[in-house]
Amino acid sequence: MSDPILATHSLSRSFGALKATDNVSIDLRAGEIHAIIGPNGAGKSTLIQQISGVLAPDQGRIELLGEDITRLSTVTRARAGLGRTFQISALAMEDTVFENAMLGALGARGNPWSFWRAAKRDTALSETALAALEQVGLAEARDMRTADLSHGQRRQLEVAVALTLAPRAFLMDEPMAGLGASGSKQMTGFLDGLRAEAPILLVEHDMDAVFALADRISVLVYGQIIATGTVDDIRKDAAVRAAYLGEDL
Amino acid sequence: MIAERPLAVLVLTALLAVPLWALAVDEPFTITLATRAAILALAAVGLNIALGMGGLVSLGHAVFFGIGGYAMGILAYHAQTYTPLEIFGLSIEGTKSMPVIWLVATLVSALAAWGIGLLSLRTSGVYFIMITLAFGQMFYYFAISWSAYGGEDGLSIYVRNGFPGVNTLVPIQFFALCFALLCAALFLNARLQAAPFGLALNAARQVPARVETVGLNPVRLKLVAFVVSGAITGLAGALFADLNRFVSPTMFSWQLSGELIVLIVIGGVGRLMGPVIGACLFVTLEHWLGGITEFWHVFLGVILLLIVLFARGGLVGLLTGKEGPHV
Amino acid sequence: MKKLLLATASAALMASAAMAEVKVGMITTLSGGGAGLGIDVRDGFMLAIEQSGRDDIEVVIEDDQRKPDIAVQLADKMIQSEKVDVLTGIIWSNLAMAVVPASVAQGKFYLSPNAGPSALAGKGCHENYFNVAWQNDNLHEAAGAYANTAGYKNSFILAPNYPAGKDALTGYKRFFGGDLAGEVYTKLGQTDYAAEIAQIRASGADSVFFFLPGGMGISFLKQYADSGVDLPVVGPAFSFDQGILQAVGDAALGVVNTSQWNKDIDNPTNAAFVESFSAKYGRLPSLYASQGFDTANLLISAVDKADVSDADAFRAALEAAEFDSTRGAFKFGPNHHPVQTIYAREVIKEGEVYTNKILGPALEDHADAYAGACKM
Amino acid sequence: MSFLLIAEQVLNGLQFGVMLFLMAAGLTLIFGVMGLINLAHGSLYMVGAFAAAAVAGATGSFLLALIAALAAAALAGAIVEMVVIRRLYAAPHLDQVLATFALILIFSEGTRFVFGSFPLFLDIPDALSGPVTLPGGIEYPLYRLSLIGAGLAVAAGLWFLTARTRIGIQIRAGENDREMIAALGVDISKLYTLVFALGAGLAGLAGALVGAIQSVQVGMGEPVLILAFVVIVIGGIGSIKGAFIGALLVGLTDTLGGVFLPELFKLFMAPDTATQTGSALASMAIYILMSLVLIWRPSGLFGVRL
Repeated sequence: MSDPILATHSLSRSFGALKATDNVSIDLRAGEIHAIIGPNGAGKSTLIQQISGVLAPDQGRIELLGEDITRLSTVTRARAGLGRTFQISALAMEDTVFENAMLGALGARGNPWSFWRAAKRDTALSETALAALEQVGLAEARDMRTADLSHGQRRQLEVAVALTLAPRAFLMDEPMAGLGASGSKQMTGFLDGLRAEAPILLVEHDMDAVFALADRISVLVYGQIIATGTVDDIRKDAAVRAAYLGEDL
Repeated sequence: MIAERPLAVLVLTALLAVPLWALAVDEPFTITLATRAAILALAAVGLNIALGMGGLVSLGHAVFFGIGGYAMGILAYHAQTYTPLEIFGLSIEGTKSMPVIWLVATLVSALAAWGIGLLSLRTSGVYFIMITLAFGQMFYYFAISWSAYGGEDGLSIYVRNGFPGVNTLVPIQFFALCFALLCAALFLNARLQAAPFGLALNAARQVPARVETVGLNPVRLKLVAFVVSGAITGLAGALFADLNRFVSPTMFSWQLSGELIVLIVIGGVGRLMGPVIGACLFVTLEHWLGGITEFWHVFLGVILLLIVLFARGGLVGLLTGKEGPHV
Repeated sequence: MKKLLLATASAALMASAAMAEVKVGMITTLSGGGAGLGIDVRDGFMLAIEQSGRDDIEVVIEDDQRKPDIAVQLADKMIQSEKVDVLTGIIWSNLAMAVVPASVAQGKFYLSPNAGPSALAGKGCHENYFNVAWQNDNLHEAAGAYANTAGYKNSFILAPNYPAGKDALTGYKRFFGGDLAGEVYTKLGQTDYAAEIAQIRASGADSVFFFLPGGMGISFLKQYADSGVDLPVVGPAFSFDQGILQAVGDAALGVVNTSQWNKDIDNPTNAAFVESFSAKYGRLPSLYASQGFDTANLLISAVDKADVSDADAFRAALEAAEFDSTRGAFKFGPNHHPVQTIYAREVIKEGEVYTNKILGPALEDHADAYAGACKM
Repeated sequence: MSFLLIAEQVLNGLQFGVMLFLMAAGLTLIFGVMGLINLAHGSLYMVGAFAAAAVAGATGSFLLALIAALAAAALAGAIVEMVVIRRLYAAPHLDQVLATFALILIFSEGTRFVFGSFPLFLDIPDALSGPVTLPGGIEYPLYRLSLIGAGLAVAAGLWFLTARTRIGIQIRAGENDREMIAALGVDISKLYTLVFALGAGLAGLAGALVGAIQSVQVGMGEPVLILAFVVIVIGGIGSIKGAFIGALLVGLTDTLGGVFLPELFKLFMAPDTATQTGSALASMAIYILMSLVLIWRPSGLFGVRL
């Protein structure tokens, strides 16, 4: 088995008496989709925030490509190859779709200090941005204001921005959130193909999508990983059933 | 409804036409008013880069205006008294040359903006507004008690500084200089806005978290914007001092910082021509309403309220029918 | 508001008189915190013009909002557009410093009804600049002189930390012969003086001199009176003037202050001025009103004698200063600042109104310390 | 410098701080509950002082004057809230700053229009005038002691209001979650008007109390407003406890800085320059304090960490 691309080791973080993440160790290997599921309040957001660098863990380590990134800022983690999407679209709403994608391309270049030449005329940037938009199927809408996009289109744009960075690992926070059945299906198909480019750590509520996509699933309850395994393992796991009792598993 | 580009041409043409008309009918004071409008517009163009593009509500931009003013005042004072300026063990001659003064004003303001920005950008929101205000107050009180350069009385410079090939004492020629600098700053602003830097800064204003996740540092983007902004406002300060041939601590006052924001909001936040339209209107109102009633501030207040409550995009927003960026 | 309309109306009336021979630009503070002083100067000035019944003097009045840059702009406007011959009206030293040098350099006359910064009295003096009020130091010097005659040996002195404040303390020290128990600079615009009063109490001084113009003085006096410190206080007239005494109230009673004018100076001009001013505006005239009135009368006396287009003749006419001043005799020193008697006066209550009464001269025929440096 | 003098100066600093707290409490309350920056708070302070001076002049009663100040400022606050402020709750800070800046212009010149350009008279009541001797031999004005008392009483009252009463619970709920409080069936817009009027009333009360020992004049609100902002920023915006601690810190820094900095500089400078340099630094002291606090803790001492 290859070395993991992304891994956490005994990650813990408390808020007062509450252990939001408790000794969490997970890993993400090349080519896979690893889904994290769990009931509301299980600590999924806290985990994501720690991996992306918004929250510092109290204990534990995070590694990307074998390098310790625990103490690095969000910005440096992104440069090191971590591509994140947000649960609630974090896009520049006043700007066009194309401009949002350009921002990603600019991030990929790592140097925004260009003050004179118009960004539009910068062919290298435009090409990266356009390619990502085409990949998610938003090339047609490139000149629309982001605020005017449909919810589904925003989710697509969210992924497109992450794509421009050509990350080594994706960290996706509920990409299906708010999508209808058809939108969800379309996104599932898209993510399915994406794992070839880089593995995806997927936090998701939509169980149909999770079961359709995931190579492995980890279940997070009260801040702890209670089970990790293939889709079939998880379906059968008694502890998971107990934790989800009353939920439609 | 009118698109932004023709509007820009229209406004600048009008700002140029008024003093030319005044020259023809021999109304030199109108030229002075137009020069004042152009200089205030320049200062506001500077602020607009921080405010409109970077979303930095700085209630302390008078600091840079004042620094520019004092850069002019101090250099010209030493030139007019034939005493060298002793600083850090160096002995520097004063100067009455505008290009040198402009360079110094811009550099020193930029340096101050870098320092203030570095500290202030640790905070955000209301705290940012208030810490910039605090820096403004520090400079204000410092200038008041700085007796070497006149303290609260300020410094009078008896003859306007010179520019090679231009007779700056002739109002229309001095106006031309200010107008040219305003146009240059507007051009720079337009380039910045379209450049990758502007793109990233715009995003940093709207969604800093997103900018971070693509690997760019939003605080650094804002800091650079703040420095460029401070430098331009500082340049305007040097011109303003030359217009009045006088500098005083009021150039550092928080009311002036407030007025600069007012100019921009009247015109349109984050719009290229917002500061210019705002400054022209402000100067006109001040002159015209001030002539009608000594209580003209009441009317200014009401106009301002109406704009904030009912015309969020400012005048540019009304004219173009498009909403501007949100700050 | 009605008064205001009247003033503007009369100004407008005069504006319509195409025969006007002399055009006067008055830049003064009519809005914001210091508006009271400007309004008094304006009202005093316009009263004199009105009483003269002349239609050959036209006055343009503008509000400087107490901002130097606005004042400069207005001066430009008056010189460039209105083409005035004479400027006047500025209340504050820093505004005067911004406006006066440039204006006189352009050949205009400037008659100062209030501010008298030292820079314009000494090296920076100018043949076209006339100060009708006082050199800034004068009243403070008189306060120092009064402190000597009152037998004070150890003064605590305080003023705001800005140039006029430093001049004030310098002026007092120039004439005061005793020791200083303490010398304190307060913050400009400060409103709470508890800390300074505590220092005064602890200093062992036998008297207090202070220069805190406007609202600062009101705050200081009220707090001082309530503090239980009962050392005698001396100060220049600025904190004891008609306009603000009513706001200080009992706290000011008995305080000695120095002024070149008071409403009970005994001469017919002054009596008529006090009476007509009270009748017209419904309030007692202030120091500033008297200065505005004198300034206008000086101007009228010069217009009577010479044509303003003949600058040398007009200047000579101003220098002669042959007009009836509310202060009695009036003459200029070599630097065009008044040589005059400065009185010590005491705050009293007349019926319901707080006002001042003259105790006696503090300095007679006093000129300023800078005249020697003036090369005209 | 004697111990007695230092003790008296500390008392002065505390008294100044307590006065600042009255002003800052309303400001921070309004920000905490409604998220609004109100630059016009200083104008309400001025309204209070003018109302007090007018009523004291007409009736001669200081108590009536205080009530009038409270009522006039609260009323002005309520009206302003209903006409202007409530349109600004959702607006960005920039709009709030501007709209309330506009209100300052309107209030200031409006007051000057009504009351004229000359300062008004307001004196402390006879019962509270003159100094008293404190243990240790400090002679201290009774009125200033009363001010400390009044300020502490208001602080206690505010604490009681927010911690122990029904309306306080609503206010605290409003700080945390606007939708929840609406869901609880509380009329949110009425609550906001009430909180705004309360803050305004406090400012008006402060104006009247301070007006008795200072000058009641147009523009008196702005310097205090800036100080009050410094206070709440140091304390952490929205925190009443922070406002209290911040007010005391600012009061002490300002007072003691003005007294001791010149003395300190005299140790190694000529007395003349030392006095001037010390005073210059003293006038900048609280702003330096504020920047240091913000650099150390970007959300103030008791602010919510961002």
